[in-house]
Amino acid sequence: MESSETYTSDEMMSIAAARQLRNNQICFIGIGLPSKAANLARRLHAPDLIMIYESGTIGAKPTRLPLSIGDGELGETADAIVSVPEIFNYLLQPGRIDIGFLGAAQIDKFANLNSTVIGDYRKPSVRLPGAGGAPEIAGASKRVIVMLRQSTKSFVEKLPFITSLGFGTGPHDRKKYGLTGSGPVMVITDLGLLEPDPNTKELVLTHLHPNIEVEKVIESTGWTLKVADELRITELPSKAELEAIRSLVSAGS
Amino acid sequence: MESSETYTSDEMMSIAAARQLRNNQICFIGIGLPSKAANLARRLHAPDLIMIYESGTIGAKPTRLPLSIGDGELGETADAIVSVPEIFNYLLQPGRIDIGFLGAAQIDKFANLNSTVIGDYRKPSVRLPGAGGAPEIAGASKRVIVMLRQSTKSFVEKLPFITSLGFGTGPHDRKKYGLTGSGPVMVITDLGLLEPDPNTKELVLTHLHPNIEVEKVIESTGWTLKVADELRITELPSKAELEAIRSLVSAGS
Amino acid sequence: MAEVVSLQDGIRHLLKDGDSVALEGFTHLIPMAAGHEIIRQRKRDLTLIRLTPDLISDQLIGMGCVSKLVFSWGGNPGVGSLHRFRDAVEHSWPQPLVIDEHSHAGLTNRYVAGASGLPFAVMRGYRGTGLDEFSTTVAPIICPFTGEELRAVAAVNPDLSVIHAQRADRKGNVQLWGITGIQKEAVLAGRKSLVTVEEIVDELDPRHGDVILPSWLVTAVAMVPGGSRPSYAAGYYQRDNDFYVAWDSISRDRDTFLAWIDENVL
Amino acid sequence: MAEVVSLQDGIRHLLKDGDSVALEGFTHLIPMAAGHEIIRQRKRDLTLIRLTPDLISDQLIGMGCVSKLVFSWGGNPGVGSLHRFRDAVEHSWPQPLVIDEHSHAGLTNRYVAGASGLPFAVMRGYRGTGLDEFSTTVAPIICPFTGEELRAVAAVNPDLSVIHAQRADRKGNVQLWGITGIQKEAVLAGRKSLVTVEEIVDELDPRHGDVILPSWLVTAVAMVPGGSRPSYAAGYYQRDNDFYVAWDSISRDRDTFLAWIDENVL
Repeated sequence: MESSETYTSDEMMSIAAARQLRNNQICFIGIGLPSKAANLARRLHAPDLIMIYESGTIGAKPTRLPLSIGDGELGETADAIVSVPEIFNYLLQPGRIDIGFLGAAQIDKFANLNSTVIGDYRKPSVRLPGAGGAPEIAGASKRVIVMLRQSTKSFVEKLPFITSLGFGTGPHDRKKYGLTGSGPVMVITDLGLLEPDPNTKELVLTHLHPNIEVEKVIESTGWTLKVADELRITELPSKAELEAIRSLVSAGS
Repeated sequence: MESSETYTSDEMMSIAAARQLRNNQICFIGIGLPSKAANLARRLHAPDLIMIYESGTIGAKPTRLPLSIGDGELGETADAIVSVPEIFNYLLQPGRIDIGFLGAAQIDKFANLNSTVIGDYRKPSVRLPGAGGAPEIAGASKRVIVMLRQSTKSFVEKLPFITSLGFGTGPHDRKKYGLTGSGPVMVITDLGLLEPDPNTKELVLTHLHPNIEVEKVIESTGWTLKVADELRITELPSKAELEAIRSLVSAGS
Repeated sequence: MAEVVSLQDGIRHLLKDGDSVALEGFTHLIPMAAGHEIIRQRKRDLTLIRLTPDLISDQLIGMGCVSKLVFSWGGNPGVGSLHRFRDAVEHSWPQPLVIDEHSHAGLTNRYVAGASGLPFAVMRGYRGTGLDEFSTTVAPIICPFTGEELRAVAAVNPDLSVIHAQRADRKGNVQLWGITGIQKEAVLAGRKSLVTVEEIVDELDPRHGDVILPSWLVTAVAMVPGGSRPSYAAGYYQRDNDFYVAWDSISRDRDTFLAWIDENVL
Repeated sequence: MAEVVSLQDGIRHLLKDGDSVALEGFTHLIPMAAGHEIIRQRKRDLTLIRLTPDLISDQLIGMGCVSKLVFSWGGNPGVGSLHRFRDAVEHSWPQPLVIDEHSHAGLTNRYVAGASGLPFAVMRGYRGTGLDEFSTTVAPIICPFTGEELRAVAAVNPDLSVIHAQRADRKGNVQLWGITGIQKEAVLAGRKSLVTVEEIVDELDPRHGDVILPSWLVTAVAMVPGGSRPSYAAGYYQRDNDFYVAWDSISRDRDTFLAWIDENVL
């Protein structure tokens, strides 16, 4: 199966992510890859996707891809702007968000996320930006979708720091820690899709993107990756999808 | 000393109360007598008195006396309207209010207030409206001024119910209960003014309104009223004060 | 997404006997018509939640719809007592009324906790008062950082929250402005919500000071012009202060009250 | 009542070495000019409090004004790392930087508690994360009604809170609109506050979605047109996204950074 057009692995990742979103869903959007995917979905099959950014905008309809989660166009096109306390306390915390859509620097096999440090917290080799809205998005959204590029540096056996809890050490930790949402349902990478095993909650490779070998995914994972018995192939990007993603102009450019 | 004009005891009370307010003070206004006195002060010596009503209006400048604390004109003339949570949590609770201005059905010698019930709480002979904003206004305002008509029914030895704490049982209770404001500084009645003794916090009659005998005040008090050594006479209502109070048109009329 | 319904259907489908129901509106935008519909549908055993139970609460209590009242100030603003409320508390007429009584700040924070998905909120207050003694939804709490004693108030999450607003669009987005009180928190604290509106329009053009409740936060919207009378709706009609004054004599006597309801509500 | 001052006098009189200072603005209305004035006045040993430390924080940290950072996301939005922040944390340049790190929700609630005159706020969060382990301003708290374990976050009350707004009137009433983030809470949590504004006008005509900070809640107002650049001020100028991108290379190298500050700030 060959695409009639060439595309990049990042385009494939964004398109695969956009496909997961449904019209009228309420999505809490992290900046970066999730924001791009959500805005792509809005241009394709989900024009009434309701995007919530942590800066306080509800239902923004930007024409360009925002560089920051507080860009002017988000405010100008929003159904409503509320304060940051309202976003977190009134909208996120009570479980009103359908999809929490997150990126991260690192992930482990239970879909816990690190965006804080590489190395020791008190003396890090790389200091990352930190948590932002992620911990509570991961905790309180009804479902969580994660996007990050797959490599042994990003898919690691043990996180140096848990910024946002996926499933902790297995199927019981979310309950133990009082998290109200059901946690990650999918991890979308540039190589394929991973989903938690319904019983163990360990991530399992369920889809390969077109032309990606399963060995490549296994090699790009810092733990012994489980692969689904029925490994499926992601549908190729359509002409419409590629046109839409290429017409997404960043506000910064 | 005779007034050139006649006036009612209620007018004297409102005028005496209005005189206690200073321009630019931030006043949290209870409905009824306090609202009338504050609006009178605005028309006299305190045009920039900042009135806060618990409905959420800040700096309202009504032309008529509001019937309710949420009258339309309060909203229309306010510097800002905020939500009720903001009024109580952001403005009152942190101690930003200079004067909490309260009425009540009953008061005791330590300026505790009852606006809840007459009789037993679980089987009251008279069910009053209840607390409203009063307990926290009494607790958190920098200073509290109370207005109520004086009689043995309203000035009682023991309250059936403490709705709002004045000084509890003496000088230490506000601290014990963690109240941040300094409590009542004056009780204004139709007969005179009472102020707490600086040491014991028991109310002492410090001013008689003109033509009121001290015996009348003592008889109208349900406990053995302390009288200041230097009992002073309230200044007579001026022509301007009487004109102003008579020009206050109620919104309900 | 909010469904646009008739008031009759909204109350019929969203409220059942025994439910807790918040009716909010602070002097302004009181959902009077919704209260009347509850009376007409003869709902029973309701827990009524309202900061300032006023005429509509008096009517619901007097008609025997309410077995429990959660409130913080039960009077006729600027006029005096609520006679039906008093009759219920003092003489159990037409039936006993259980009360859960708070200060405005306390009940406000109970809504805030409910809207925030928390089981309680923290505040300064209650200590040293009778309210602290009698309420089962207030409890001591100690600051883990300073050791200071404060008060926790239990979240309130009504089965149904009802408010009145100026407008909604056809998708069910709601817009209200003027004094908006505790209405946003009441709707967000409710397990379900019903918003009556003066009108349903194609587009909600911006109004200064407006509060927008996006359609996905509201269960149902019903168009009820004048649905707040004798309260008021800024931009639509004024408060009928005369009626508030008249209510004192209408409500003072049981028979006069029943006759008024019979003529004006049923 | 707020005093109208020059930016220079405002920073000089309201902020002293060793103070805690909040600079808030969520992408929009970031008080950049005030930050530059802090650099020019060579304030030292500050505790900088900011949800989203970005360019202005990078500059303050790189110039050695800050000994402690209280924050929840320290990056260049949409671009990448803050190199001066990283250099301070990773290599203690120009001096060690103590951090008190939170999630947005956590630091937001710390401001809410501070604005509310409470020693702490309650929230769901932190449990199971590294933030719970390392922060001394997060603690377990048990709901007295349900027994559920939640988290308390300590109030933050900056010695000075600085924000940028569109306008003030001559009495010092402040008006801001657009994305207003956590600014109201930051000002209310501050022991003192300084608001820089695009302009001072005779009358604040209503703007849709505006937040009004009455003069009596603000310590000082300073007129600083363009005071938010390269951030933006809705209604006045756009975000200079190119500069945010350019900052990555300006800030990556210590000498390039110092040269830029020398040329553009000092």
